[in-house]
Amino acid sequence: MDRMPAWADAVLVPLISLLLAAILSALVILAIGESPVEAFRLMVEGALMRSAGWGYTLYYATNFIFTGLAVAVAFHARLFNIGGEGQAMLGALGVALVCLYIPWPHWSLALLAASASAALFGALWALIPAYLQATRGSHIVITTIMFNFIAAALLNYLLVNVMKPAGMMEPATATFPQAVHLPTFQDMFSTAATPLFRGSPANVTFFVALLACLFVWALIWRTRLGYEIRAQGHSETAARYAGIRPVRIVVIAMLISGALAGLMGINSTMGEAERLILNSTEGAGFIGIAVALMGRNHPLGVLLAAILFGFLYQGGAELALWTNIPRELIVVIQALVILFTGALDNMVRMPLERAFLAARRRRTRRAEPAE
Amino acid sequence: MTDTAPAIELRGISKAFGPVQANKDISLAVQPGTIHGIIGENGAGKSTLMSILYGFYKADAGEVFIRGKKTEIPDSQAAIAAGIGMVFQHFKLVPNFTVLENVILGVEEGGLLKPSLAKARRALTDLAREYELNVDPDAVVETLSVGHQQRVEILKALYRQADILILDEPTGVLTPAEADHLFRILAGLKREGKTIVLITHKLREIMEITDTVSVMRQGEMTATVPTSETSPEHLAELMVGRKVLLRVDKTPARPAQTVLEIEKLRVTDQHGVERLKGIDLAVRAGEIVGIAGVAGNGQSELLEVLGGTREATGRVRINGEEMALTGRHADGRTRRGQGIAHVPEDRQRAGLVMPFAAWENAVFGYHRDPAYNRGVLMDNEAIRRDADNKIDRFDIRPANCRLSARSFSGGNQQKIVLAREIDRNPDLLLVGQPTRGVDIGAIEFIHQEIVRLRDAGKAILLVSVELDEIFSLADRIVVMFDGRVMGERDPAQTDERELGLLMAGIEGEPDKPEWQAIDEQWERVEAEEEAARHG
Amino acid sequence: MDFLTALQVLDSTVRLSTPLLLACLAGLFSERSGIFDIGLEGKMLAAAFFSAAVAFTSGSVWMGLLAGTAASIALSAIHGFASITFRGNQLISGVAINFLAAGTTVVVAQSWFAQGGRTPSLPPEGRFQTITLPFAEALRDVPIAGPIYHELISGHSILVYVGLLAVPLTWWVLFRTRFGLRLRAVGEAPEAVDTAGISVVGLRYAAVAIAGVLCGIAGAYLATGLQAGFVKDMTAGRGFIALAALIFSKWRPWHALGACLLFGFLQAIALRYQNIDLGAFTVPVQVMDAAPYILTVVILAGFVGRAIPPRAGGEPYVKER
Amino acid sequence: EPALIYDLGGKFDKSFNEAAFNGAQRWAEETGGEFRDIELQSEAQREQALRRFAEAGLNPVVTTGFSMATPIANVAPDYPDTKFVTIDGYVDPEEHPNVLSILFSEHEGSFLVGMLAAMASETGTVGFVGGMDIPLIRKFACGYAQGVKAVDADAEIIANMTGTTPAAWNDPVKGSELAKAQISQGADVIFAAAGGTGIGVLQTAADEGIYSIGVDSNQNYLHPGSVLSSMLKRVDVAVYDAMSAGADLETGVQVLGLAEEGVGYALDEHNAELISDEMQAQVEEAKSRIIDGEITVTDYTAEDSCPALTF
Ligand SMILES: Nc1ncnc2c1ncn2[C@@H]1O[C@H](COP(=O)(O)OP(=O)(O)OP(=O)(O)O)[C@@H](O)[C@H]1O
Ligand SMILES: Nc1ncnc2c1ncn2[C@@H]1O[C@H](COP(=O)(O)OP(=O)(O)OP(=O)(O)O)[C@@H](O)[C@H]1O
Ligand SMILES: [Mg+2]
Ligand SMILES: [Mg+2]
Repeated sequence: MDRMPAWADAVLVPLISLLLAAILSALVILAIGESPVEAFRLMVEGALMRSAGWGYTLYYATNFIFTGLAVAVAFHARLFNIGGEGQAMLGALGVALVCLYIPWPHWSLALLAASASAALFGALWALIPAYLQATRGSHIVITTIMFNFIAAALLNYLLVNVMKPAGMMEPATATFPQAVHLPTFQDMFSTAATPLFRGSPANVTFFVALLACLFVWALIWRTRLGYEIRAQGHSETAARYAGIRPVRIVVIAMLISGALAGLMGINSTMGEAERLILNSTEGAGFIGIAVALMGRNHPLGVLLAAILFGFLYQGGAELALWTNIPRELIVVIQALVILFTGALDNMVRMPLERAFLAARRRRTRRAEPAE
Repeated sequence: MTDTAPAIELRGISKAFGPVQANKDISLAVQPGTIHGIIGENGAGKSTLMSILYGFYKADAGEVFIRGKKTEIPDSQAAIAAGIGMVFQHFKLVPNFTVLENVILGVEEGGLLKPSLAKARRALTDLAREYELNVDPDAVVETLSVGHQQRVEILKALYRQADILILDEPTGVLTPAEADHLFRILAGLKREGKTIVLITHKLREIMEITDTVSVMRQGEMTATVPTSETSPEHLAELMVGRKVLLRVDKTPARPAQTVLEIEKLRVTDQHGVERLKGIDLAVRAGEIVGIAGVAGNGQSELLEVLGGTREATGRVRINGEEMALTGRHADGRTRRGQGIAHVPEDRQRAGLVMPFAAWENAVFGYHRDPAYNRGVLMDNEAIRRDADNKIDRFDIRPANCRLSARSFSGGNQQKIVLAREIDRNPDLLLVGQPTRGVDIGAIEFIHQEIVRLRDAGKAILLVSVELDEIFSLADRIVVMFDGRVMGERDPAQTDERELGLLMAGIEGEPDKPEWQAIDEQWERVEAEEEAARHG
Repeated sequence: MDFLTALQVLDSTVRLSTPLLLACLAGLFSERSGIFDIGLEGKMLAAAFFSAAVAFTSGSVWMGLLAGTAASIALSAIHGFASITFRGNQLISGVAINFLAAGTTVVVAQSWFAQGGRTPSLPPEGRFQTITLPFAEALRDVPIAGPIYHELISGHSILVYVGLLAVPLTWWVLFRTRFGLRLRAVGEAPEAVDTAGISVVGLRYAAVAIAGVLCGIAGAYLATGLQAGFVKDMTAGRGFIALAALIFSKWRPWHALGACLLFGFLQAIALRYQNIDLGAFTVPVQVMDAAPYILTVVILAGFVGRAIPPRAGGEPYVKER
Repeated sequence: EPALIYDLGGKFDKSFNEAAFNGAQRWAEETGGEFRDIELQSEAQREQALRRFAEAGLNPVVTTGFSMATPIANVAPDYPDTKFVTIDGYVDPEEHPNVLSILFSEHEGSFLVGMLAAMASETGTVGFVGGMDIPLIRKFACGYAQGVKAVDADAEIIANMTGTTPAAWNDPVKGSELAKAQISQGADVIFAAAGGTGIGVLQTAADEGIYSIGVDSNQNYLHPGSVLSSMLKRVDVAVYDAMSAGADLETGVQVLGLAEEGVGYALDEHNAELISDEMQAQVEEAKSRIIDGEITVTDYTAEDSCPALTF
């Protein structure tokens, strides 16, 4: 019945799209007078050929997994959560409160508590937009945009006026106590003989992110709640018919979404900076939108897209280190990747589909006379 | 007549949608000044063929001749220019536009709207007089009854001076009287020399009005015969490829205790329009109560209230127990707990989640049942086993529960819903339009299942716009009009004409021509609605 | 707030609202035709850069406007290509366009002017100067009306008046012309448009192109009207606020004017009254900074209610699945 | 070969980072040497850039921005042979012997331009536009306010911040509106310490015919005749010196104030006509008194409060 085998749709289409994005990126690099070959070599070597490069790639990917999953879960309920940024900021705040003001005997306990707190804060920040959408019909896109700004203002206030240690220049909290230091990949995988992931920020949170992928997968495709979320997302009329209460689904889906975005805080704040800084989210909430859409809102897709973006971030850093290519070029490359794999995928898919259909026709025609 | 070229001649038309071959090498000639019927099962390719003629789809192969001249029809503009007008099965109207705006869309005079609107207003008055096609030119289309929406479609075609008019299943949404009225208009058009192609599932209509009839099956044109030389039974056989039972066999009902009692049920929609204006009704175990009425007269709202998707005031008791009509217990989940199963009118929007697989749809609404769950997780294995059972018992095709609901045909989609709801063995089954858009073969099966449930002592409330269906299933017929019960009839002691009038809100013999009386009723209702919206 | 202050705040409101308004109307055309557009921000940004760059190089602000508009239309074309021709996801396409503009403007600016992704400061002829309406000086001293005319109504750059005129024009085009009728139809029921023999694709491209023009003017206003040059990311999220205003206005031109003026007003107030001193306690600047956003949510939840987008919005028009 | 790491604002922010770049350029031109540099894009890159440059044998590694202090403290022990320089950040010299912390007394420089502002103002109201409400910006504002009050105890100071998101540093439109709002409240001199946003402030001041004061680099040339002066923060000199010293760089903590010519106010052909001899004399006098310790300018970040301004 299908026009094209599933593998082609899942593998061939994105690969060709990526290739197109790469070719166009190469042209742009050429246009500004640099060597694309050299640039790609630097990116790949810096991001994928060294363990430390992987350490960075996966660190960024961890952030994007959380925000990507957050957007994806909301999308399943047909809610466009642009508020990942603000929710992540609040999540980071939650992490900081737990890490700073409670003495923890061991990082594992702290991680549990910080995760809970990050999720809680993120979820609470999503709650008001969710509730207003569900009961008043206030468009979630507007409210979540607004809540991003409000979160930034709140964090700015708290860091400058409340949480900053006296006399410190930076609007940041004190460094968290050593006890809540999360094991990095270096701590976990290095041996004296073979140092791995040296200095890179990837840490145990990556596994939390993988768990989150698993959790979202199970939630969406294995639980009643996920079933209801998807039903509501596909058709509110149908959901109502089945006795699914839209208000409940909207609120719960957004709470989960916000919680996932909030969890990003454990990676950036507890895992990397080890203190709460003003700019802890750095737009990862928005990257999450691209990641979720490119990953087709499936956890596995989100994971892959997040790693792709992690690679672009880390590869971009390498470019910035060793060439004079401006850092914004990486943004251009990201844009091309999003454009080709996300929005122009049909440009690749349509001709492929036709090719497969034609091939099948030929096969059946050749088979017919034999019958 | 023999030396004039056919008004339409199609040669070797083929069309594939991806892997589905909708039209295979079809040739057809339609003589000018005739009414040509086309029949065929669902999915036979009728709509596709006509849409190609109208430039909506592009044929993969084949040629079109209009009045003997080879004509390229790359888009609808070309079809309109060639004098072809089409009333689609699913209306192509802009719902929030007025009638006038819909009529001028695409044939405006110049860049500004004002002159076009004025011209169309005048033309509409003339057309209305000429063809007895009254609609308020300033009414917003979505507020019109379906019958009137269809008039707008016909007016659109006439305004474009079509002399070849294609109507795709126009009577599915009309009362018998309205259908008669339509046919009178078509006859008039024919007298003027216009050519008409009529697609319908109703053999009676074919026999009544067409000059020639073509039969399609699985994308091919299997026969074209003069109507006078054929019979309904013969046509049915040509369509399905086997003999079909056109009537349901059923024994007299043996009603027992009252299952459902409705008192003074009222519903007001979000625009402030009262949709149910005090309904009293009872359904007993072991009987089928059929609600007849033109779409949009409150039947949908009645089903929605009972199914738990709409709030209401009044009293409803199920098995003697009071039913919550507002608040969080007025929902589908509670209703299911009370033994109510519901086959909704719109299977694609309500009854199924189209992107879900069949197995997921097979428990939709019952997905919280412990049988389908293990702890927090759903027991997908059990659900799939259950779905396979249902597919087996209801002969759902293709027999693959992993396909999405979307990839089943309309009839099979309906069977999925029915299987799910009937399988629960409910005390009360609510059924809306069970065979809408379903072909003859499947209708037979669906009707048998409903009767079987009745015979098992269950109460059944059936809503249908098909009078044939009401007649063949219902033990009691209740007619609804404008949110009220117009009356109750015994199917053995009434006829289509009487019901048709009741469905238009007319009791007893009207003092003017039927269609005129009906029109006045509709206009009154639409005006009231408009007032309520703005009041 | 005394009269003069009120005037000044309103004056500021007009300036802050204009780019929002132009972008919002751009979104209105696009979304009325059924194409969602979250790339307003990117289009404005690209227009801001190219208008400033060309105004600088050519010394003509009008050339700048033209170039900015062309850049914005080019991005619109990409959006159209992705979401109309290739039926891609309109949200992704919009996100991509925002990224593309953010990156490209700086990369191009850097290799063109080598001033770190900035254009040089524009000379006067490279900027839209404020214009004084007739009699503004003469009427200046008339009580109440005089200052209103002189301060508030007169003395903006021409693009402000273009923006304000765009509102009735948009209304007129949408509701009084053939094009508008078809445009509204294609956002509600593309199949009706198609069967009426009108090209759905053509209409949608036209709408997207108009959106490009309006975003172009918005961007040019930022860089050559309000400012004298381009600074990276200078749109600073205005495209998203415009999007919010569009939803707020429920896709209606006059309401869009109201929504944008409201957003502009809230910002102007927040800028003007940053340090409100309540005696013992000074309201922190962050509270005032967040106030426009908080108020927006309050107004939205309290008064605006459900916004129903054009029915066919966001979905590509697919005849044959 | 030395390395230079710019803060997130980017190499060409027309003020702070750009000054660092200029210093490095000058060094490169004068010595014919080469240096590597990187514009950071994210927080995590701070440590990364430090490590990568140190591993590549670049020495010294000069960084700008207070946010580099913590990363340097984390990284420095791993590369004892590399000298790290943090401009604006403070790293404990006891613990990290291979780090040089360079701190500027921005409050002193701001004090001087505050005096200029008060003297140039005819309305007795002056303005300040900051990028974001962070301690560093408060330090600027506080020094400025003290300078203003030193000249005119009754002067009014309107201090505004642009926003709370990173966009606040790149929103010239908002800068313009803030300037206009301040002008309408009577301000006729405005000091902008707001990165790209400041461009808008200076532009509007020029358009509206009032004075503005630039920051970090000498911005007088942007609008000759309108930019009253610029509060100089000689990051360029600091970078130049550090690069010149090379691997032999002396570590520890350097505080560059007026005495060290690390901060000051700009006087050049673009604003010569705006600064009368009398004004210059007064400022120079205050300068020497500050250097002598006769006047103490409160450093907001030391006290977390300001005698002349409330936040
Ligand atoms: N969108 C679609 N995608 C894939 N396959 C489809 C789609 N629509 C229809 N089909 C396939 O085309 C076939 C015919 O569909 P259609 O709804 O016309 O069937 P039908 O003949 O009306 O069947 P029924 O009598 O059960 O209503 C079905 O078998 C279905 O699997
Ligand atoms: N737009 C479409 N895309 C893909 N498949 C389609 C499309 N329209 C129709 N089909 C398929 O083409 C076949 C013929 O459909 P068509 O609508 O012409 O049937 P029909 O005879 O009009 O049926 P019905 O009586 O249900 O109206 C069906 O299998 C249907 O599923
Ligand atoms: Mg059909
Ligand atoms: Mg069908």
